[in-house]
Order: sequence, then structure tokens, then C-alpha cells
Amino acid sequence: MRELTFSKAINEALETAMRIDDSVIKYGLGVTDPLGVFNTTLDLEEKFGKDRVFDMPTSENAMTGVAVGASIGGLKPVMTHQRLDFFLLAMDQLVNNAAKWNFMFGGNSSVPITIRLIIGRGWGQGPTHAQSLQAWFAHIPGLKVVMPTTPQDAKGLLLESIFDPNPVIFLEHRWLHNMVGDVPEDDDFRVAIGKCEILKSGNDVTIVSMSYMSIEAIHAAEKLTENGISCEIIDLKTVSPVDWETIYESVEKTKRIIVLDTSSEFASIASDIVAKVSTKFFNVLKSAPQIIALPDVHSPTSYHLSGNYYKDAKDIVVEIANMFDKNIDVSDFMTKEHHDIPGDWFKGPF
Amino acid sequence: MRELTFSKAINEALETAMRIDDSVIKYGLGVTDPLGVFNTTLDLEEKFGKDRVFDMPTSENAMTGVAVGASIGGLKPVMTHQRLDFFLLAMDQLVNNAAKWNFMFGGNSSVPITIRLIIGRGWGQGPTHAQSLQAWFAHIPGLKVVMPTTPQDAKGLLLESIFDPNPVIFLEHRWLHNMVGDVPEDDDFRVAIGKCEILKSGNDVTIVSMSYMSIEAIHAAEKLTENGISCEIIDLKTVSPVDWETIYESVEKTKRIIVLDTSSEFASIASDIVAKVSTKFFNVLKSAPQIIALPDVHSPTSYHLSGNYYKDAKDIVVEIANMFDKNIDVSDFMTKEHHDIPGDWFKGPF
Amino acid sequence: MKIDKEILKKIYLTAFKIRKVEEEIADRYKEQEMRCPVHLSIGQELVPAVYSMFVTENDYAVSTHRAHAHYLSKGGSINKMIAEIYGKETGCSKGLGGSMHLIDEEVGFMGSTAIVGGTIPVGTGLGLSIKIKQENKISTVFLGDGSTEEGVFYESLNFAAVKDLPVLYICENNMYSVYSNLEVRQPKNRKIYKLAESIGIKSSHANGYDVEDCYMKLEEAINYVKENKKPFFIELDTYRYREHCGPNYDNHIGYREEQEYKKHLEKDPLNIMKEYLSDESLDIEEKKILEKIDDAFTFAKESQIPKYENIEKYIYKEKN
Amino acid sequence: MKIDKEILKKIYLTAFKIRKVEEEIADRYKEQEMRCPVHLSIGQELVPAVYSMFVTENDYAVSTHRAHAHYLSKGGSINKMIAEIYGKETGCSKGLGGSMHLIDEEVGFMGSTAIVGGTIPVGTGLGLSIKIKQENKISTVFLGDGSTEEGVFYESLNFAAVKDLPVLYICENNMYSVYSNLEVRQPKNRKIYKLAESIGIKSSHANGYDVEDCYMKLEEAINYVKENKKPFFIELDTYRYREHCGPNYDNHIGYREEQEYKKHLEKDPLNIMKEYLSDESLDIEEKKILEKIDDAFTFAKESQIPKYENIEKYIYKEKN
Ligand SMILES: Cc1ncc(C[n+]2csc(CCOP(=O)(O)OP(=O)(O)O)c2C)c(N)n1
Ligand SMILES: Cc1ncc(C[n+]2csc(CCOP(=O)(O)OP(=O)(O)O)c2C)c(N)n1
Ligand SMILES: [Mg+2]
Ligand SMILES: [Mg+2]
Repeated sequence: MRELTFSKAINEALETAMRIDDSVIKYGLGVTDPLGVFNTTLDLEEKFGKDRVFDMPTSENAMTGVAVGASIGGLKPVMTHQRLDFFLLAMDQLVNNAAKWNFMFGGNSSVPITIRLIIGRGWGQGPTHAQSLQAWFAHIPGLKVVMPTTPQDAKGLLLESIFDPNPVIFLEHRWLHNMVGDVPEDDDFRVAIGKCEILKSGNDVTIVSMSYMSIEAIHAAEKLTENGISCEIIDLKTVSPVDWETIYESVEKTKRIIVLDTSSEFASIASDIVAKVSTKFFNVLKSAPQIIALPDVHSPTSYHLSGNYYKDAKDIVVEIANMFDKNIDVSDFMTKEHHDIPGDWFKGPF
Repeated sequence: MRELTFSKAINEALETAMRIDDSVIKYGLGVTDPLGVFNTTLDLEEKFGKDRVFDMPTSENAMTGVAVGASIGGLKPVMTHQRLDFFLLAMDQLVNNAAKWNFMFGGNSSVPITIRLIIGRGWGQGPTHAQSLQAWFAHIPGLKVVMPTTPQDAKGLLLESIFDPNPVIFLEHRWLHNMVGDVPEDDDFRVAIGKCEILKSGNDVTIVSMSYMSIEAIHAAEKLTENGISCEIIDLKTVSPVDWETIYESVEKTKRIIVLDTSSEFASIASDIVAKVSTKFFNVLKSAPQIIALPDVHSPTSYHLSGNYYKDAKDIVVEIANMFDKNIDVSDFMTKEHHDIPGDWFKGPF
Repeated sequence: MKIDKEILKKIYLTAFKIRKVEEEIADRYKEQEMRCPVHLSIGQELVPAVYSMFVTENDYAVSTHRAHAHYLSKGGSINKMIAEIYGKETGCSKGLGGSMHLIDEEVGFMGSTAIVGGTIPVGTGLGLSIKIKQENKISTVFLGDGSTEEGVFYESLNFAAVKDLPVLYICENNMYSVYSNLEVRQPKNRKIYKLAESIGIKSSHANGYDVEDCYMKLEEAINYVKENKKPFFIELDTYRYREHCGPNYDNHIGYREEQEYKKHLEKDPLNIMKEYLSDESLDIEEKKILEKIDDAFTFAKESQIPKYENIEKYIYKEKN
Repeated sequence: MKIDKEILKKIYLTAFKIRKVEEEIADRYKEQEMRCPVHLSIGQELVPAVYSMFVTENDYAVSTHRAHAHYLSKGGSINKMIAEIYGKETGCSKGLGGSMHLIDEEVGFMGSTAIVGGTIPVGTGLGLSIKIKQENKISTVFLGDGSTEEGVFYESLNFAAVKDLPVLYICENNMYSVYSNLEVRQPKNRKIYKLAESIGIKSSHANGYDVEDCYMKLEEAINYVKENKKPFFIELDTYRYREHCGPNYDNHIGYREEQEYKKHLEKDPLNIMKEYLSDESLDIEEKKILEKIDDAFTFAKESQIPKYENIEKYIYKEKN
């Protein structure tokens, strides 16, 4: 094992994929530029040439259709968009083509493409640079939707996504790019799509979480442990298809659930998980299931507004304490100088 | 009161809106053609002229942005798309502009547009002509999403949508167009957005439903009444924002809930309603909440497959009977010659 | 006539096959067993018939909602197409797609879809794969005049031009998008092929009712793509005889003049070719084709229906 | 010089105002109180400054992520803009939008947004409203070279041409989209204004660093739209001195040559105009402007912060 940042882990996955399989290609705005999409695409053009690694016109919809075509022609395209919001231009090609292709042609042809989308947050990203639309993608049959939290999963899941015969939406939370974590030495290390992971076992309550919110969950669980509440944290990793078995087993044990989501709440992944658990474990649950997600409001730009908009470890502690009719003081828990950056490395503007 | 078809009710709403307000304009593919979008736009061009009623290039995204621009310039555009699936091309303008406009400019400017989308079903509409994406629209803050069931609501809600200062997605289920129902004589008759309606009161279970599924719910409720189960049917009418109060009151009374949805289940409106009710009425519910929606699979084209894919009154009866540990025989309940048409009036192909 | 009679005969017979398949669909549609929308190409057979002379199964093609003719001209199986329209397990898309979603990868027909403009970038991406894999083939995108109004058309051509992709865009201009005439959708006097040229792609125009013009210009276009490994755009004027979608005529409903239809019918390329060939051996060949068509309908009707239990397995392709 | 000195002075002072506002933002950005992305127009001031001579508050304009200059040239309030960047309640968008989402409807600045190409159809739709309401104004869409790669650009121009809408498209071609040079995005030797012309819109081209050329061509363009009530597209070559987003220079990071930057700096229109005018009274005017800018920053810093409790009320506009 060695320590890598999340960005570097992604860069390694891309490098490995392109090296072991000539059919992997990589394109997107900024892929060949000096910043290399937050360092994730650095050196790829040099190593694999301009044919396989390239910048593109600002034409999100056609370039998604181009990926579909290239993939049925035998390539494995990996696209990137610097913000999920920009990819709204490509919903037609994503849904009407990529997601439906294998189905509508009766399994005769599938679309092995990977689309990396970055979810923005902080430093005034505001309404057009911070959307978190995993619920949209997960609502569409035929897409796989992956949201890694750790550098290890970022690498292993990206490799698995690239070599999956189906279209995969790979969602990177901007606040994870500089997080550091252990990553196996193994060059072509894979993490299975469709499996979640128990980040921490516990007995009293199941926290189901995803992406950056799992980091907040870890902090919250520590505080809760100090206060005698033992949390089991399930990091979803794949939000479609969901690994229901692992969630159900945990709920069966803890009999309580709270789901954290990086998106706004209405018709979200979180609401679906709560719905499924409520339907199936009606007689098991000891207290009402809970959700912590963003309000059904766009992300406001102002520094003075975003602090209340986003949820963090404190909110989780308070909500879980409530489930146990406890009161835990969080007044000076996890307080940082600026709420709108993940750490000092983030200097804005994006 | 007089009887009108759903289509005619929409046609009347458009006629009224354009007559009482010069700023209302109407455009979309087929709006001026001999079939007038399933008869809903007949005669409008003649009455209000080519400036205000027009066909358009097949440019869904730009034409949505044009509606945004026209609306901030003082018009009230009403667009139509013959299938919701086609509108996937316009998600950028819908979400990044229409839905965010009022918010991102701090309430300085709003976008009073109405977008009519038709949800296809039957006669082999298949994977690209039958999507029901209300969950997508409802997941986006800033949009209102309306799904009328009756001709009366079709007229009253469309008028209300056109004159609402916000962007409204108005979803018409293709199987409702020829349904007949009472519509008030009043020319400018309105139905409030954001209010659901109790189509039938009952005591034992709350059926929350929308659009065409409410028709199936009515049939199911009759059968259930015969079998001693009294259903309360809530027709949502607006799926965003949801009229939670009415739903909550009903659940408080019946202590049981089943939600019907015309879309696939994962991260749907139905799952959100079940999640909210489970969270808030944990101690009230007497049995597990249920959902009847489409499977997380695209709509198959073949006649031999679509019968099982779509859900109907029978499925509702069986599911609700289960809640009460009853067994109701549905073997010859509501059987029709062809499952893939709403009635004899529907001769295909669209 | 600059075209060799043997070649013309082949073209005629391909066009004949397409027309007769389509007419048979139209005739039997009222039996209500083909329960899906169908967009027939009757009147538009010449372009795909000529096209079929210049490509092999090795080349790629993609198409639109109106794809029967393209599928057949590329060598797609009649049996599988008709079975697909009947929603049977033996259909080219196993009944999941219907008339609007055809595929036959064995002959390079890579898919047709029902979203206007939807396959334009897909065919462009196939061109990218050819280029990157350095294959010796071309990719063809069939498209209608209406689809050129979609932004994705423009974006795709721009990309094909930037990257020099071996893609042939064949635009069949039948003057209508559903019931809408070109003039309510595009600026007057703007020629689609000129527009393509100014986006950055070499282009030409031909009369899709004139077999010679069609032949020469398509040959030139395809050779250009093959030799230069660059994109080419060709616009061909054509006409559909029947309604936009469905089996009937619709000249009476008011969006176009009966006269316009009749004018085209007089110049019907199939009649003209047949007359010019005045070859009695054609009758035998025609009969063979008609038998094949008949067999295809029998095959379709007798084929097994798909099982609902299986449809979930088409949602994701399994890893192998 | 064909431009009257008084007019030139106005142009100069508008350009000066824009540059100084931008430079002040750049200088103070490191204080980390403007916590949102900013795309500065330093180097690109001439086009909006000239533009401001031909329109009134009655006309409409929309713009992009790089909108400060357009907002100011249309007469937008400096105070409200700076307050917006500081995320204050007094900002033109009440702090919800930040630098990338500016609006000042009182002066006809109808909104700028951060999605590339996103306002092109919006400005086109404003043109439609002008036409239908038979108003006496024009709508201007400011756009960058990169945005012309979006399908929505093409779709919008097509529609404006079909409907003869009074829209002026001003394309500021600064050769880059973020760090990408035109040539990896668009076919070589294709001129954007020629493309617009072939889509169906009258067009022209000017040197955005040459005040005379800029003045003549913009005047011509705007008069054309006003008189003919038809769309017009003008492409102006320009250059940004600083990084794509943020306050710094970025000539060292490797996507463009320092030399290119210097070449433009030598021809800097502000320096050239100032030299040509050689008018001492300018100093007084400049000082006034600098004071206003200073005041704007004070205003912004001292303004109230917005209340979180209020943000839900911006989700829907209430019926009145
Ligand atoms: C994105 C989208 N918009 C609208 C439609 C409805 N529609 C189906 S076919 C068609 C006409 C397309 O015209 P053209 O491209 O000229 O093809 P033709 O039917 O003439 O062969 C339209 C508008 C659609 N299928 N997809
Ligand atoms: C749809 C979309 N794609 C990508 C981006 C990222 N992006 C922001 S600005 C920009 C460059 C646009 O270039 P241009 O239109 O020439 O404007 P300039 O920045 O040069 O003023 C890009 C690609 C975006 N904001 N929206
Ligand atoms: Mg056509
Ligand atoms: Mg630029």
C-alpha cells in the first residue's frame, strides 16, 4: 500500500487502463491542458498520443453520441466534464442512446463508455456549478452510477467502470480530489461495481452514505461513539444498481437507519433507500428512518449563504442523537475557519 | 357543466388563455398541423394568427431557451412536445436556465413558461416514445410539475400553469386524451397548482396516485369496496410541489398507504412520498407502505412484452388485498381484448 | 444512360425489394398484428438502392426512424426485420425495439433510432473508431432534412471536420418533417449541402429521383471518403408517397398538395428503371423477391413470442 | 481617425472604467473576500466600450460567464456588481448568483449565465418578444468563440433567420476556450462569421483591437438590425490578458506563448486611444471613475450579508 490523493488515484487508473488496453480512449474539455482536469489527466497525452487522448469542441451532446458510436465500433471511451451541470446538454445522447442501446437492440450491442462528472462545491460555485444529479442517472434503467469516496475506490472503481460493458456515470466530488488514502500497489486493482462497503461496523444505527458525505459520516460516528452511540457506516460506492443486501443486513442488525445524500432531497437516492427499507423492514425498525440531504433549493453563490445550505458532521450528530432522544453538544465540534473549502489546498476559484 | 374530452379541455384552456391575454404564445412541432397535437391545438392558428401560434424547427434545446428569453421579454410561451423523450434534448435550457433563473438572479426576473409534454404508452411506443420522467423534473428546485387526470383538471391546471410566474412542466398521459369528463361552463376556470384532490374518500387505506394511474386506482377501489376494503384515493395533480398536508391527513386517518406511479420506481415520486410518510408517520402506520410503479427497465416495444410491463387495477387490488392479508380473485376483473390500447379510439400508431 | 445495364438491374431489384417489403407492411398493417409505429420509405427507395452498390458488410451504417430501406440496402435480413415489427423473439432486436430500432451488426447496420438526429453523432463516433483503429471501412449516417435542425447535427459535422473522420452523411431531403414544410423550419433559399460545406465538410447535391445523377454523385461521395479518409455530405432530393407514419396516403388532410405527389409519382424511379431495362428476366427475379417477402411474413407470424421474464437481462450487458 | 474626438473620449472612458473595475477585482481577490469564480475581461474592453455608444437602456443584452464588461457597458450599476461578487444582499442578484450570474433589468441587462452557449437562445427569445410585441428595440447576445461549438448556437441562429428576429450576435473571438486554442475545436481556416452567414444571418468581421474598425462595423451591424429588424452576426478579434478564470497572469503555464500576449499588449486599444486623445481633462474624468470604483468596493464591503432564511423564497416567484 501507498498513500495517494484521490486525483492521483484516478490518474493511475486512466494510465493503467490505457496501457493494458489499446481500445481505451480519453477525451473531454481540458484533458490535455496544463492543469489536466484537477491533475487527473496529467501526462496521458504524452504517454498515449494525440489520437487516444484529446481535447474536444464544446459540444457535449454530440461528443457523448460520438462516445456511443466509438464504443460500438470497439473502443472504450472515457469522457470528462469539469462540472456535472455542463453535462445537462447531453441528456439525450446519454438516456435515449447510451442507456437504452443494449436494451432496445435486444442485447445485440452494448455501450462500454465511462463518463466522469465532477460535482462542484464551495468557493461560490453557485447554482450552475454545483449540481449533484445522481438521482437522475440512477432513475434511468441501463446506466450504472458510481460515486467513490476513497482514493482506493476511485482507482478500483474507475478501472472497473472503464472495462464494464455498460455505460457508467462516474461521479467525483470536487472536495475529494485532494484527500489522501491508501491504494494497493497492484497496478490493475479493481473494485466491483454494485457493492457497497462497511466503512465502520456498529450496532445502534446504520448510516448509509455516499461520496463526500461519507467523510462527514466518519467524523460524526466518532463523536457519536464518544457519546455511546455505535454507528455502522455503509459507503454506497455504487448508487445504481444499489447493493441492497448489505444495506438490508445492516438494518436488520441495527434496526435504525439514516441516509445521507449530496443532492437535494426530493426524489433522491436517499428517499428511495428510505422507501425500500420502510417497505421491507416495517416490522424491524425501532425508530423513524431519517434523511440528511440538501434542501430543495439551488446552491446559492454567496459565502454567507452556502454555510447553512450544505450539511456536515454536526448535522449528522444532531439528527442521530435525536433518534435516541439524546442531546449532544456540537457547538465546538469540527469547526473550521471557512466552511466553503474542504481544506487549505483549495484556493478557488474552481 | 358539460362533458369534454381531455384533449378538448386542453384546447379550450389554450383558446381561453390566448384570448384573454395577448402575451400568451403557443409553439411546438405539430402545433399548426392538420392533427393539431392530438386535437389539442386545433384552430388556434386561425384564431390568433401566425405570429402567436407557430410550428418550429426540430431544435428542442434552443426553442426552450427562446421560451425563456421570450418570457423575460414579457410573453407567456406555451410549448408542446409530442413525446417527453424528445425533450431530453432540452434539459440544459430547462434546468440551467428556466429552473434556476428566478433563484440565481435573486428574484429579479422569473420565467413564466409552460411546457406540455406527452407521455406515450401502447401500440409499441417502446423505449424512445414512452418515458415518464416526472421524477427528474420534480427533483429540480424551481420547476412546478403538473400531471392532471381529469378533463376538468386538464383545463383548470393548464390555465393556472400558463399564468403562473414560474416554469411549469405540464405532463399529459397519452391514454387520457380521449377520456371524457365534466368540465365547468366557466370560460376561465382555474385549478390551483400544488393542491391534490381526494377523488374518493375512504377509511382503510390511502392510495396516492397521479395521471393515468388514478384511473386504474378508481377501478381498483370499486373492486376493493366490494370486498370490504374502503380506499381513499388522492389524485396528486401536482407532483412538485407536493400537497403534503392532504396526504398526511389522509394517512393519519387510514394509517396505510400505497403510492402509484407511471414511471420506473427507483428514485421516483412514489419513493419520495413513501419515504416522507415513513419518516413522519412511523408510529402511525399499521402496515408497510407500498409502491406500484414500473420496473426499472425501459418500455419494451413488443405487444407480447408490454402487457406485463405496465401495471393496472388488478395489480392494485392484489397489492392492497395483501396489506390486509386478504385474497381477492381478479382473474376476470377488467379484462380487455388488447392491453396495449386505452380504448377502441386508439388505432395507433402514436 | 451512363450506367451499365447489369448494374442498373441490381439497383432496380434492390429498390423493388424495398418497395415491396414496405407495401406488404402497409397492406397487412390493418390486421393490427404489427403493433408499433412504422415509417415507410415508399417513394424514397432509389437512394438506398444505389447506395447498396458501393458499400460492403464491412462498412458501417446508422439510420433514423425511417430505416427499413437503409437496413435492407445494407443487406439486413428481411426475416429478422419483419419479425421485429411483429414483436417476435426472432426479430433483429428480439422484439424490444420494433420498427424504429433496427440493428443487424453482421452486415454493418449498427442501429437506427427514433430520436430525430440521434444517430448522427453515433455514426460520427463510428468514424472515430475506424480512424483510431486504422480500419479500412467507412461509416454512413442516413439522415432526414428535419434532423439537420438539431444542434447535434452541427456539432457532429464540426467534429468530423476537425478530426477528418471517414464518415459519409447521406441526407434524404423529402421536403417534410412530419407535416411541416422546409420553409417553416429553415431559412428560404438555404441549401442544406451548402450549409454542410460551410461547417467544414465537402459536399454535393443530387436528384434522388434521377438514377444516373444519384449513381454518379454517390459514387463520387463514397470514393472521396474512402480515398481521403475525410467526411463528405451529400443531399439528395426525394419524396415519400405515404403518410409520415403509418400505412396510408395522406394527401387529403391538407398539409401538401395532391399535385405534388402526382408529379413525383410520374417520375417514379422504379417505373422509369423498369421501362428502360425492359428485360423480361426481371419478372423471374421479382417473383423470387416476392416469395422471399412472403416467407418473411410467414416466418414472423410463426415465430415465438418473447418471454417477459427475459427482459431484465437486457438492461445491462453481462461482463464476460 | 474617422471618429470624432468627443465620441472617442467616451469610448475610452468606458473602456477605462471596465479595465479599472477588473483590475481592482484582481488586486483585491487575494484578500479572499470575493469567494466566487471571476472571469475578467482585461484586454477585451474595447468591443463593449464601443458597443455602449449605440444602444440605450431600452435595448436588451445577455451575456456569458465573462460578463463584467458587458454588464458595465450596458449601464449596469458598479455598486451592485461588486456587491454581488462579495455575496452581499445589495448585489444585483442578492448574492445568489455571484460574478457569473449578473442582471440589471433597469438598464436592459437581462442576465448572464455560466453555461457556455446558455444565453444565446435566451437573447434570441428576447428578439422574438420584441417582434411579437412590435417594440422598438434590439436584443444583443454577447458570446465567445467557444460557445459557437454548441449546437444551441446553431439552432438559435437558424431560428432567428427563419423568423427575422431583431437580434445582434456579438462574438468576441479571443482565440481560446479556457486553455484550448481554436484549432483543436474548429476546422482550420473556417471563419466564424462566414459560418453564421451560411446559417442564414448577415454577418461581418472586425478587428476588436482597432477602435475605428470596431466602431464602423458595430455601427453598421446595429443599424442593420434596427432598420431591417433582422438578425446580424459580428465577430471581433480580441484577447484576454489574464488567466481564463481568476486574477492572475498565466502565460507561463504553457498553453500559449508569452509573445502572443506581448504582441497584443503593444496594440492595447486603451493606450492607443489615450495617446491619440492626449487630452489632459481625461485625468480628471479618470479620477472620478477611480473614486466611483473605490466607493463601490466600500459599498460592497459594508453592505449587509443576505439572510439564509430568505433563500427559499427565491425558488418560486410568488403570484401577484
Ligand atoms: C428529437 C425529436 N423531436 C421530434 C420527433 C418527432 N419526429 C419524428 S420523425 C420527425 C420528422 C423528421 O423529419 P426528417 O428528419 O426530415 O425525416 P423524415 O421523417 O422526413 O424521413 C419528427 C419531428 C422525434 N422523433 N425526435
Ligand atoms: C456547457 C459548458 N461546457 C463547458 C464549460 C466550461 N467553460 C467555462 S468558460 C469556457 C470557455 C468558453 O470559451 P469562449 O466561449 O470562447 O469564452 P471565453 O472564456 O473565451 O470568453 C468553458 C469551456 C461551461 N461553463 N459550460
Ligand atoms: Mg424529411
Ligand atoms: Mg474565447
